[in-house]
Amino acid sequence: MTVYQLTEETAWCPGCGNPMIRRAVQQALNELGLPPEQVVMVAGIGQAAKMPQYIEMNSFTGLHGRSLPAAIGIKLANTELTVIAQSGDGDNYGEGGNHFISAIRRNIDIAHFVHDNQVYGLTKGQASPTTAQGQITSVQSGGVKAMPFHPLAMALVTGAGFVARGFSGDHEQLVTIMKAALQFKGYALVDILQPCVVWNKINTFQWYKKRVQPLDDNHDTSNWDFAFAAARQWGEVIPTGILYQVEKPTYDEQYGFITGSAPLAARELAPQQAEPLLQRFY
Amino acid sequence: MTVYQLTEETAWCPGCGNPMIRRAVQQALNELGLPPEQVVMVAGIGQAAKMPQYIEMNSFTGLHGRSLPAAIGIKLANTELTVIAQSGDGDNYGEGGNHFISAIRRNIDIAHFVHDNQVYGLTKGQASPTTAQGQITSVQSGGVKAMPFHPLAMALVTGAGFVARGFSGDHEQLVTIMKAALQFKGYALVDILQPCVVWNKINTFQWYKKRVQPLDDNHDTSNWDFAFAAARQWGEVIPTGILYQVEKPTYDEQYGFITGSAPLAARELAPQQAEPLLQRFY
Amino acid sequence: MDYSIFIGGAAGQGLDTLSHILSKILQRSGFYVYTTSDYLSRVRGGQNFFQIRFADHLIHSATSRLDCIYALNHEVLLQHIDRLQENGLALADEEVPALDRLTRLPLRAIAEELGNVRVFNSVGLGYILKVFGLDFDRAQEMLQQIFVDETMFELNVQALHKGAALTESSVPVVPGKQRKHILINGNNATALGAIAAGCRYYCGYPMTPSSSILVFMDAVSQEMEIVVDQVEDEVAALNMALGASYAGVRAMTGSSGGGFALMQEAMSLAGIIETPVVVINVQRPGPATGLPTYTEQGDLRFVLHAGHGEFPKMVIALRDGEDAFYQTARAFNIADKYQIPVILLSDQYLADTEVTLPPFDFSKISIERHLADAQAYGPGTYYRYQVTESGVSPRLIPGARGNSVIVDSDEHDEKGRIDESADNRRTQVDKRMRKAQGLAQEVQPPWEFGADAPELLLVCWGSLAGPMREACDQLNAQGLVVRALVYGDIWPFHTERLHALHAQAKKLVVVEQNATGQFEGLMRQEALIRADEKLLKYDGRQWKSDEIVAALKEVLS
Amino acid sequence: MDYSIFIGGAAGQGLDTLSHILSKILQRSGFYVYTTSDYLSRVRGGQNFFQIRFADHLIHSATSRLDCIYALNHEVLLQHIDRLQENGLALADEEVPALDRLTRLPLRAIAEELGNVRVFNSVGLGYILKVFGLDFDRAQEMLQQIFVDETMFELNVQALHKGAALTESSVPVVPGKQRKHILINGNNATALGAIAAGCRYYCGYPMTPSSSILVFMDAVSQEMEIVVDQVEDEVAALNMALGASYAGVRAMTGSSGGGFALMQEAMSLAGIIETPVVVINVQRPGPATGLPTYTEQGDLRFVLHAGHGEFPKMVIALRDGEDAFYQTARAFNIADKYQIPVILLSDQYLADTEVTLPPFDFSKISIERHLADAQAYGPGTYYRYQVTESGVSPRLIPGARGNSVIVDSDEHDEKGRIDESADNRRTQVDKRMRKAQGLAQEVQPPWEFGADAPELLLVCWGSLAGPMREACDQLNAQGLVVRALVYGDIWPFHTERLHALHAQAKKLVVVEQNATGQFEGLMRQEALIRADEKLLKYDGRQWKSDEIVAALKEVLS
Ligand SMILES: Cc1ncc(C[n+]2csc(CCOP(=O)(O)OP(=O)(O)O)c2C)c(N)n1
Ligand SMILES: Cc1ncc(C[n+]2csc(CCOP(=O)(O)OP(=O)(O)O)c2C)c(N)n1
Ligand code: SF4
Ligand code: SF4
Ligand SMILES: [Mg+2]
Ligand SMILES: [Mg+2]
Repeated sequence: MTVYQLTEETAWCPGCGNPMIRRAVQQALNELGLPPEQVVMVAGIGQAAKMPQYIEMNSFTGLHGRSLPAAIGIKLANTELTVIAQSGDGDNYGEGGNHFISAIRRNIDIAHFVHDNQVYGLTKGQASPTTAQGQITSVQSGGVKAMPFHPLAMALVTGAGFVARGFSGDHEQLVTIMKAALQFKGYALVDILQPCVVWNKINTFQWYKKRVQPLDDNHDTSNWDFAFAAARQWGEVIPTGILYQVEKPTYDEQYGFITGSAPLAARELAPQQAEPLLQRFY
Repeated sequence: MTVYQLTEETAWCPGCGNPMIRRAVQQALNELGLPPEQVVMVAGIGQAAKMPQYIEMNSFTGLHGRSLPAAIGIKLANTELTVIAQSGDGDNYGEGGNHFISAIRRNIDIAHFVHDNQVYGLTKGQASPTTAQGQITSVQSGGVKAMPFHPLAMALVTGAGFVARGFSGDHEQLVTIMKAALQFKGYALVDILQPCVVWNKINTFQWYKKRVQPLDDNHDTSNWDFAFAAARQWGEVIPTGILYQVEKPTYDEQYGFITGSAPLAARELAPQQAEPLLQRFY
Repeated sequence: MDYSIFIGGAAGQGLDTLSHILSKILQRSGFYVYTTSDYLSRVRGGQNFFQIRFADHLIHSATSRLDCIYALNHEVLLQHIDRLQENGLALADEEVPALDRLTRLPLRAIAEELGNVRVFNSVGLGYILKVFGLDFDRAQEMLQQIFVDETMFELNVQALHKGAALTESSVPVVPGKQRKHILINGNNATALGAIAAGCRYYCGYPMTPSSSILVFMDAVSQEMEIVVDQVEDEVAALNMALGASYAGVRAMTGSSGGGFALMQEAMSLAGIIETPVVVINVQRPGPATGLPTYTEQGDLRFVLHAGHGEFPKMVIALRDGEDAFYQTARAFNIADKYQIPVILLSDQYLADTEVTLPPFDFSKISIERHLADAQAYGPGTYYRYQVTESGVSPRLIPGARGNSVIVDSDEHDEKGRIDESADNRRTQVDKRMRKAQGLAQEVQPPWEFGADAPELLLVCWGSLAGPMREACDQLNAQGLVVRALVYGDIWPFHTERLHALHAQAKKLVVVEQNATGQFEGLMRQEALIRADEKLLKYDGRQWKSDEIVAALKEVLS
Repeated sequence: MDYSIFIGGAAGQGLDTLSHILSKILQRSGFYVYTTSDYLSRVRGGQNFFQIRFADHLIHSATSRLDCIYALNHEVLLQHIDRLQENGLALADEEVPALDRLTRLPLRAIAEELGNVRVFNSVGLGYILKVFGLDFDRAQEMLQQIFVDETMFELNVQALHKGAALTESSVPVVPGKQRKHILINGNNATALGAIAAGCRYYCGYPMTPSSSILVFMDAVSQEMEIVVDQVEDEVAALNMALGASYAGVRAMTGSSGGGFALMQEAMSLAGIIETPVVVINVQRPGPATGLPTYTEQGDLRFVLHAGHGEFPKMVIALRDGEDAFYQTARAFNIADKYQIPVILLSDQYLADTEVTLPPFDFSKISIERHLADAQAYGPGTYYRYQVTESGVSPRLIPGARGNSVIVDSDEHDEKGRIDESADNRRTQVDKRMRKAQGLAQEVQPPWEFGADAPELLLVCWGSLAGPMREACDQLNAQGLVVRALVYGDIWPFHTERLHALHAQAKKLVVVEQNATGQFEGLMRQEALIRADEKLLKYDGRQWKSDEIVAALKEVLS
């Protein structure tokens, strides 16, 4: 296996969930046999967002909170690319909240892998949108006052066609989910529970391990109500797996001209082709 | 009635729903007998956001999309104020989408009145997040490609304690809803269906009129599932009224020191009170 | 021959349609046309107006004096009647109260007689055409274009003739001879420039006065195979454009000041990931919401210093419709050549003013992508940020077998991997900054108009080009020895001609459309030259040529 | 007496705790302390270090030379051993490979013997304390403070003594005499200044190196009754602060360049609604993410021209911890007095460097709100934007019976209602801009150090104050005649002293922590003075005093 090579060194802590997620992405890409020149990974800023540093592949590491807009721009410019937006919970649900809603509404054909460690890792442990109410951090010394954000339920309500929950500690399932997300035509959200050993002492590996429970392999992934109930389940049992999977027209294909022949990025440019537009001004 | 006086002139078109909403706000405020010095209206930019121009009251007209942050700042600085954030669908669900999520999660004690004309009125009719998929506008000449945003369902999923849908054409109900929202302790969302006679030729007064159907006065407003179903109902019948109303701790009161004695804005400032903090550095 | 017709009233009274039809008739009748608009930020009501100047020679500005006023209400009439020339004609409906010099016409009455009050303006149009002895065939042609519905078309034609029947031709007009010009505003010219340059991706969030670029791009999206997208906010917009550009298409976004303000972080991103992009800021008066539908040159320094941190960029102010077309196309080449953001600075005046121009020559546009050849790189040998003498690294787009294209907003090494060492930092900063040297070679000198050995040097920039050019002509005609410099390329800053002319002239006056003289500050900074006088206008209304002349005379006296 | 101790290793090895304990021991032992840090943007691994300089006299900079190196791994040792003074001491665990001049100690072995490898660093600390003959009581006191757990505390004390037992006191140290100083970094000093000024609202989004302000404010939030809020993004942050300020509390927000970039539109809002607010930009090297944990003065012009459109603002660069305290407090008064945004410009170096300072004098802080008296206004007579000679309008906060407080981001009339007329526009722009005149009176001259009739004039700004001051002393000691100007108030720009000294000196050299000489450009713009030389450092590491001296000698030779 020489493609999607992993770097030996990373800046992640021993025990962190990120390396597990990295292994899963690598395996998913390889098992699907996606040629690396056709894949782009887009990230924001954060511990999760360092992922592209550590896999040999095309990548765009942009701004904190802005992985989705960049990913969308890339996809629209070249629909032949498989585009993965890969970043943290703070990145996607905090700073990038507006883009998250908008990406779902667009049903743009990208795979969205969110490393959800329920904390801002890189900046030293402040609350993220998914941190539990009441949890104490360096900036929430009195406990988090806001109610947590529910990414999966939100995505379902907003019309997402592919909604899944993974766990960095369940490698096999994660690979399966990722492969399905990558192959899904449309926006595919995978929220990945990931322990942060340094900053989140509540949602530890053990905490997740005790709660996660894979959904029955044969459950009906077209049942929205079931998926919604599973998405909202967050307690002694946290269901994982592909909650919902139903295709609908993607944003990109609605452009019509965008698919077919060459990708936009490869089409010939000739100024004089635009000359007839002048007619409108005579 | 000399308080909350309305200006005679407005820049709104004849037939627009905005003047109706203005009348409802005025009546609600008056019927509640809220002294105007205790009320602030906050708006963004748009046709809806011109509201504060046309009512005599304290107001903060800020930036497009940013009425909620300003409203939150105002409330936290002076919890004795009744704060109303009043703006358009583009303002709140488009440019301001991230603040919308965050305001709900905070359960900050403000009333949020969204004039939902399903279009960008002031900038001449482009699609808003609530414009129907496929609808044709000046910038979506091929029809809107994205799926619409569902503000009420979103609010419920994110934990909002007060969720209502009004219609500018049902004055009495609107006044009732607004009064309840103003009295509600916590974040209260009122999405107000409002025809735009110039730019939205689909969702006209008639279109709404035919569909809106007030919820039974006696329905159980603490039934989340019922509310959620009603929130998602959008077709031949569109239920209106207070869908859900359940109080929970507000963000502001969680600060503890914020309530009681004088509002923060009125507390005495004395530099030397901070001097003991120096101890930490000896 | 040189006339100005004023059409004023409230929003929603069909002023824009009337003005458009009249401008097109004049254009198609062979005149030079210059149509400015003045509208409030509202959909109905208020006092708006259009001013159509037409002549048998080149014109470059609106003027203060009016030859004809067509007023749809009393207020607008009162506000502008003072500007009417001695022999000028003021027209209004009978319902408008009588006023000295006002001709009241039965416009509404005729329209009602015809069975539809909405043809009101066509009655007025007929009257005006007749007074100026203009071509009714052109008028009919235009009405046909506008009113697709056959009965509405017929009704308007009738109204036209009824209006014409009310008067005689009384104003001497020479026949227009310029048959080949297009009539276009700055925003559409910019859009055409982008399309000609092969822009394949344009996104934005509606914001006056930039929105019409989005509208035009959308209208031709299918035909030209351009992805045009209204996005959730301006923060997204520039990040998206950068994504698209990284993936290989030419990408652009645009807004006005407030929206541009939201793009600052991504501007800085463009700088460090060295991804070309073109961004237009169509200025309106600030701060914040300000005057959304008026004009100003108030964002110059904001744009110049856009984005945190340090990185090379180029700023080009558009000067007129033609310039808008060619410079926009040029911007894409420069962005690609240096892998930098290029910012176009326009304003509401340029954006909305419709002017007759020689048709743009698309054959003059060349598309220079400056992309590296993927074949040249063996597996694993491509480095996105390779250190080169020019500072420009070879650019591949994703898709090259065996090589990853890695861009990163952190300080990175040649490969694109995070490297926080001091050595690497210096190396990469130096590499990026070296591009400024090449860029300096690209700079075009400012335009120059007027006398050769000037006593008075006038300096301005951007959309003041037209008014300044006319003012300069008028001043020279009045015996002063004046030369004008009009900056288009703002950054890098061109100093050579400024120094030379400054050395010659006795006085240097800067004319700007803002309150603080932002360009003058830049001149001090870059050329160590301080203006002797600054003429600053910041009421949202563009300097007219005659206003510049008058203001200059005042400061000179 | 003047020593520098270096503590280096990987993130997660407890460097920060060790450095903190040692710095506090030194402070409490009566020395002047100056502790700088150099860390990577990661939670574990990499090469980080702290450098603790201490002396029996005032010190203002880090130095290149080291007297003691305590290295937790081989790499960091190799990178820095060249900086060790001739008689200097290099320490490491036995596991680190042998090296010339390196003393290897059984740190880990002793810790393991004590039953807990984590007390490793206390062994090292004991050794260092002993070598420098420092006070063990102070050490025990600190350990007690850090290790609340009694057994852990005991274990660390044992480790301390075991470490001490390994050596003898060998470095001559005079007893410290300065018992009253606090040890504080720039961010905490800033936070204290804000709190002293009565700031009741601080919000922000975490961003290195500004986050520690948020952390400190949060820690004292309950005690001081300050609303401290981590918000959804930086766009929200400034809008929230403006809301809070409108409602009557003193409000502040802060970030670093990227987050500050997201506040541009709201900065402009502050300008037009004339609502006071204090914003701090703790700079780090850009563009975009850049070097998140390093230092730069790269945002000067970005900050100066922040916000679209034109409005008065003030920009103050913080120069050291004391300045951070007093200037932050002053910023609130100026913001309130002129109803403008005041921007504080700090940087990672100042933010993180811990220095002994005389305790801040809270009695020197006065709180001047400049609020109008609600009683003075009869019903309906209050106008938020009343036109005044100073340009400052009376400011009420909501709550005044009978009067509405109306602020609007559109151009408005005196009452706060939208008014798009040209007349009103001019009136309101003029009103706002007149505030610049008052503001100009507030400007404090730059600090000056050095010789009186200088041959060489050095100019710098912000956190270079300390290094520059020391460099200036050193240069004068070496026989040059040098004076330094250190700007704190950046805008409005103070020119008087600059002109005077420039006229005297033969040469003017600007020293900055960026690649383009941003301040030098401002000097050209505002004073028409061009520097003869620019010393620019942009590798993310702050100029040290000896580096400035060396670099200067090079350009002068
Ligand atoms: C505009 C902006 N604001 C703030 C930051 C600082 N920042 C970097 S990463 C981060 C949070 C990361 O949290 P998350 O996305 O959950 O990733 P994690 O580190 O937990 O994997 C923040 C606040 C930034 N880089 N840019
Ligand atoms: C940052 C920014 N972007 C864009 C705009 C332009 N703008 C003003 S109002 C508006 C849309 C208004 O739509 P909505 O909020 O639905 O209000 P409506 O006019 O329909 O009542 C837009 C896009 C702006 N003022 N600021
Ligand atoms: S800080 Fe947390 S998220 Fe970051 S690398 Fe360490 S364990 Fe992982
Ligand atoms: S444009 Fe639409 S929303 Fe605006 S005032 Fe007219 S009808 Fe109302
Ligand atoms: Mg996280
Ligand atoms: Mg709307």
